[in-house]
Amino acid sequence: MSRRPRIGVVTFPGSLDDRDARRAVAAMGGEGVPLWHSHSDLQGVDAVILPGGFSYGDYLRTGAIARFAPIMEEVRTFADAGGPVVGICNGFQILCEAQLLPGALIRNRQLRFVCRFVDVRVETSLSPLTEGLVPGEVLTVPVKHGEGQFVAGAEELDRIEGEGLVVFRYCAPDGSFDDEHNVNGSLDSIAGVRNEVGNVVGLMPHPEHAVDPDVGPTGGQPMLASLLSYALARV
Amino acid sequence: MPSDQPLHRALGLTDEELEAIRTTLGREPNPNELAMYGVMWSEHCSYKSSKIYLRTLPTEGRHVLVGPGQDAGAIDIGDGLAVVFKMESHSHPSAIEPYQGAATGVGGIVRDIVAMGARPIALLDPLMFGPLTEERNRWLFEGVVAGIGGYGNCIGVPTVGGEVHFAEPHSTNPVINVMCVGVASADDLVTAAREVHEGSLMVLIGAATGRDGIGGVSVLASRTIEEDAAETRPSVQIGDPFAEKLLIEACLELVRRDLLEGLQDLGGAGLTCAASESTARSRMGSEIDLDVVPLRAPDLEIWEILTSESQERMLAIVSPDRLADVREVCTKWGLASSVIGKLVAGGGLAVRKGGEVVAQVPARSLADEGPIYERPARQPRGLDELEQDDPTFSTVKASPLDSFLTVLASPNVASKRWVWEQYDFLVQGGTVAGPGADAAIVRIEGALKALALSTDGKGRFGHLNPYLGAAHAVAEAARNVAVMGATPLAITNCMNFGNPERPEVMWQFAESVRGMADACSALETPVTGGNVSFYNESGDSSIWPTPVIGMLGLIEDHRLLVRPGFTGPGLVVYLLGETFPELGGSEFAEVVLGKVAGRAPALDFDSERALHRVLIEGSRKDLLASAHDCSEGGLAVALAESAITGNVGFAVALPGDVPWYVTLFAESASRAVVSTTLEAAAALEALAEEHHVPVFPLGETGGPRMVFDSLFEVTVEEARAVYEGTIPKLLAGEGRSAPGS
Amino acid sequence: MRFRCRVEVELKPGLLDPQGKAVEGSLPAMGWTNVSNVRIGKAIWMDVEASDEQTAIARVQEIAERLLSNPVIERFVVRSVEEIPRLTFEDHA
Amino acid sequence: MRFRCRVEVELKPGLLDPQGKAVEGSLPAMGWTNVSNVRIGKAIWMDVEASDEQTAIARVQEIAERLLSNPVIERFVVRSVEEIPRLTFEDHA
Ligand SMILES: Nc1ncnc2c1ncn2[C@@H]1O[C@H](COP(=O)(O)OP(=O)(O)O)[C@@H](O)[C@H]1O
Ligand SMILES: [Mg+2]
Repeated sequence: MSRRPRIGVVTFPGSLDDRDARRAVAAMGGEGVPLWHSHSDLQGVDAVILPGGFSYGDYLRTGAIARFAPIMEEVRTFADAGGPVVGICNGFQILCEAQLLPGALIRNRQLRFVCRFVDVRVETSLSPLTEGLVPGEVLTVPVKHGEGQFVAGAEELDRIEGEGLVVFRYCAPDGSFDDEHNVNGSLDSIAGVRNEVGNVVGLMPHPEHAVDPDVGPTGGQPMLASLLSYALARV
Repeated sequence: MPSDQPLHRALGLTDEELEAIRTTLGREPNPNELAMYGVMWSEHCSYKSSKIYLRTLPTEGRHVLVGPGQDAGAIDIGDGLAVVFKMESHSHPSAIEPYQGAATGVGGIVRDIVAMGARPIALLDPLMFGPLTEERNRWLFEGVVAGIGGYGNCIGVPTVGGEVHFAEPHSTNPVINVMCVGVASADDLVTAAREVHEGSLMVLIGAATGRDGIGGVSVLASRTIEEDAAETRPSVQIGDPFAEKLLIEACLELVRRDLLEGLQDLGGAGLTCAASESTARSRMGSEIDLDVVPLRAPDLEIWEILTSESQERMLAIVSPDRLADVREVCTKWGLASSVIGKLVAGGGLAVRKGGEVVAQVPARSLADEGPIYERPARQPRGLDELEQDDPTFSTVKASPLDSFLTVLASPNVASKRWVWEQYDFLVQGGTVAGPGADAAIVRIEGALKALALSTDGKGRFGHLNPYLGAAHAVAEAARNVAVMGATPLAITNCMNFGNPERPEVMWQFAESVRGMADACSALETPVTGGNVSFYNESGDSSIWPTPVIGMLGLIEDHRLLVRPGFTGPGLVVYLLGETFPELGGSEFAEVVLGKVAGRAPALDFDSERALHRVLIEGSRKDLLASAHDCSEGGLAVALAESAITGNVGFAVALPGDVPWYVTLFAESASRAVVSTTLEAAAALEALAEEHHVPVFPLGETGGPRMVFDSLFEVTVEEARAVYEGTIPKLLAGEGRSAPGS
Repeated sequence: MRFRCRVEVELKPGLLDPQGKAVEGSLPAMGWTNVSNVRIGKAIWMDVEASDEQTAIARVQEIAERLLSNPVIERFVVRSVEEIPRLTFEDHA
Repeated sequence: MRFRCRVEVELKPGLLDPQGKAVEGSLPAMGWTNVSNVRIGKAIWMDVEASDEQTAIARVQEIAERLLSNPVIERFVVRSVEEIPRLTFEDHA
């Protein structure tokens, strides 16, 4: 019987979905370990989640201030050593600001916050959230953000697409892409990307809010299940 | 401050009030003291015009832990848990700066909940605007919604419900109410009953004090808009939701670690209010030193420090031996904490600056002993004629289909998705049913128990008959909770009215309180708190008298909840409750007949309660596939919404002996559209009969179309396009008035 | 003629600027001391077709007043690029 | 000495500015034509204690590079008020 993977969830000032992430990890059979932004200690966790929220109020730019938190040095070292790191929503924004992931997230095309259940299509199995999943699979998960429009310069975008770094795209229920389902106007409908090595992944949708059938769709279950087994496999 | 009138009048005090202050002090008040009385004795803070009426509300019940009189009411929901909830208005600031006005409204009510030691778990936002065909109304609407989202989303409290109404009187006077709900372990509640000690410290936590919002809420909300225009403008505040989030976490940690003797938010009337209320509540006196208050601008005047409404501040009462721990918690959350004073023997509030006493008054005279007025009240002229002009038997030229589509496309009826998609309604993970349902269902962490929450105001009915308007608001709020299977427990409220110095407004207020009191007694939902917002008028335009009710209900097992959408084909559809020829004040009368007139529908409390029993028992016995209450737009809209939400059509037969527009659009109370499986149908009918609730089989669900007898039919898709499209289209400029007009 | 114009909008003095405050608060931990009074406003650029600079500026003034700012909490200044050549990014000139 | 400095940050030219586009799109309906190319950036002001202006500007340059802008999508210019006296609100000077 393998041990329960320990998944660290960082709380920055202004993090909001940190408890939700720990609860979801626990519901999926892992142990959610609270980590504090100003500590330089990952407590030996098997994977790190940077959760959603409004770190530092999202003032200036989303994620801009949080990326300087002491714990981010540890996260960078952990990531460089191949440790799995997942950024959800604000966590994704922080990882982009820290340049652990390519691209950037700007205000939604419609200039409004949007909270909605959306469909995303899995684009690659090469990430901690999609290891057991088949590209083409469609999952229903919520988004809730005001600044989730993924952008990158033209060359950078070519590289991201060329190297297969796109992990999720917003899509119609049948898996096709169109403008209507591109919930925030992201380039190429990009909802999540990974780094070159494949151990760091960020996404705007919230898998942690899609594991409990009592409160809605469960598209987050396979993502978090993948994270737990990915984290254990490394140990 | 204008110098062409005596200082006390410039501060909003009457000559008689000045006289009362002189009597209390036994001397002439100094300018600082006058400023303190000015804000504390303002309508907004003292409730001087409303108090005698509010006393008549029923406030007791077996679940009530804390009734009116504290930061928020509290209800016992069992298992050692208390639910704390309250509603407040921020209409006046929002009318001049919609984003910040609404945002700081959220911040204020959240701090009221935190001050009770409870974690805020839900927000609801009842809103009222003028028609979206006008540019200024769109600006207000978009700004207010963005502001509520901007603040609520950033502090991680889900906005799970609310309502939006549009009516011409709100063009100059939008109404912005926000309700916050929190949960605490009953032992943690920070109430007036806590023991405080002489020598305990007053610790100011959070933001520095600046010149923003000097006399803001209290002054803005105690005058009409045109008086405000020039002079009081800069009193809008800027919200800092990030600071609020830190303040919430720090305060809750202080409460959890039992480090506090008292906790109070700083809202309207700022430090003066917080200091005088905490002091009065402690039945002691206090000394505070303004030199210690962190300032954002070094040159703040004494009276400015005392009345500034700078946001994101709390005042804690701390025993000296706990101070170090308190400071440590504040530092952990990056917050400043300053010991600005202490409790002393006696009952005085002494304020020092630069070593000198700059104000010294009895704390209770500020907090509890404000003036009380019994203002003249008189029924408005023309009200009887307005009631006589009943639209129920007018000739209707529009076809049934056109009438239906017109009502469905009315912004009052149409989907509010454009609004609630801008709110994070999922954070904290407890939202079992969010916006779009009759009531929001928010589960208690780790339990099957869930709260059911709804807000309702009935401005049109109130305009015709303020007694009934208030009573209907209570009944509808309770019904919204009951259709989902929850038991209504208690209410909070926000009373939105015009200028109380006008006898007509005072009469409307008195009638509304009477209606609310009767309905709350009959439905056994005591009033645990609320807020009065007067002066919602400008020129000759006053808002309709609109008490907004915030209902708290409880469902023991959230898995039993019943949702409004038809869950599939082959279900039997029923109407529970009786339809009367009542089109007065209906949506149909307004948008199809162009009339806001007539008699508001009658309300029979026994029928209402009986309906609730059927709905609640029906849910417990699992007899209901769906349930949705009939309100604006009547039966037709209730059926359409059930179909659109469930994405399945229906065919219904309608009684032939009543005009179609009465059957389809009357807004008779105490009704619901429910559906059930064939197998459960007989049991449901029996249950209804047992409780003497009329039950009419209407037809069944299925297919892509909504078939209204032989009157008309329309596809669910087409209806959805109308229902969902209305507000986005109005905002995109379709149906706009020409620029410059 | 086309004039590139610039509106700068900021919160009125005396009002709290939460963004500026948060940025300022984060600087010391990043090793930057001796910085204070951080305020964050908007810089809005636009091209205006008009017969002369004065007309262009008047138009922008109007837009700033009605659309880009709320006088209750904000104030603004309008400049055309001719007036402030060294301020701009190279290709703005 | 204290220097009031100003950083202007804007999106790199090739990137779409959703806010600027929305403002531009709303202008004609409000009666303003002949306005194009609206871009919305940030104007960030701060006071810096330093021995001379050059040092102050160098410090702000560093802050702008690391914190105030994201090089992936933005660019910036730094000026001290001495350089742009006419640009500012009166009391900034
Ligand atoms: N319409 C009302 N119905 C019942 N109680 C009310 C009403 N309006 C105000 N109250 C009660 O009066 C007290 C003072 O209200 P308020 O000044 O809004 O509270 P706070 O001082 O916390 O801002 C509160 O306990 C409130 O619940
Ligand atoms: Mg309070």
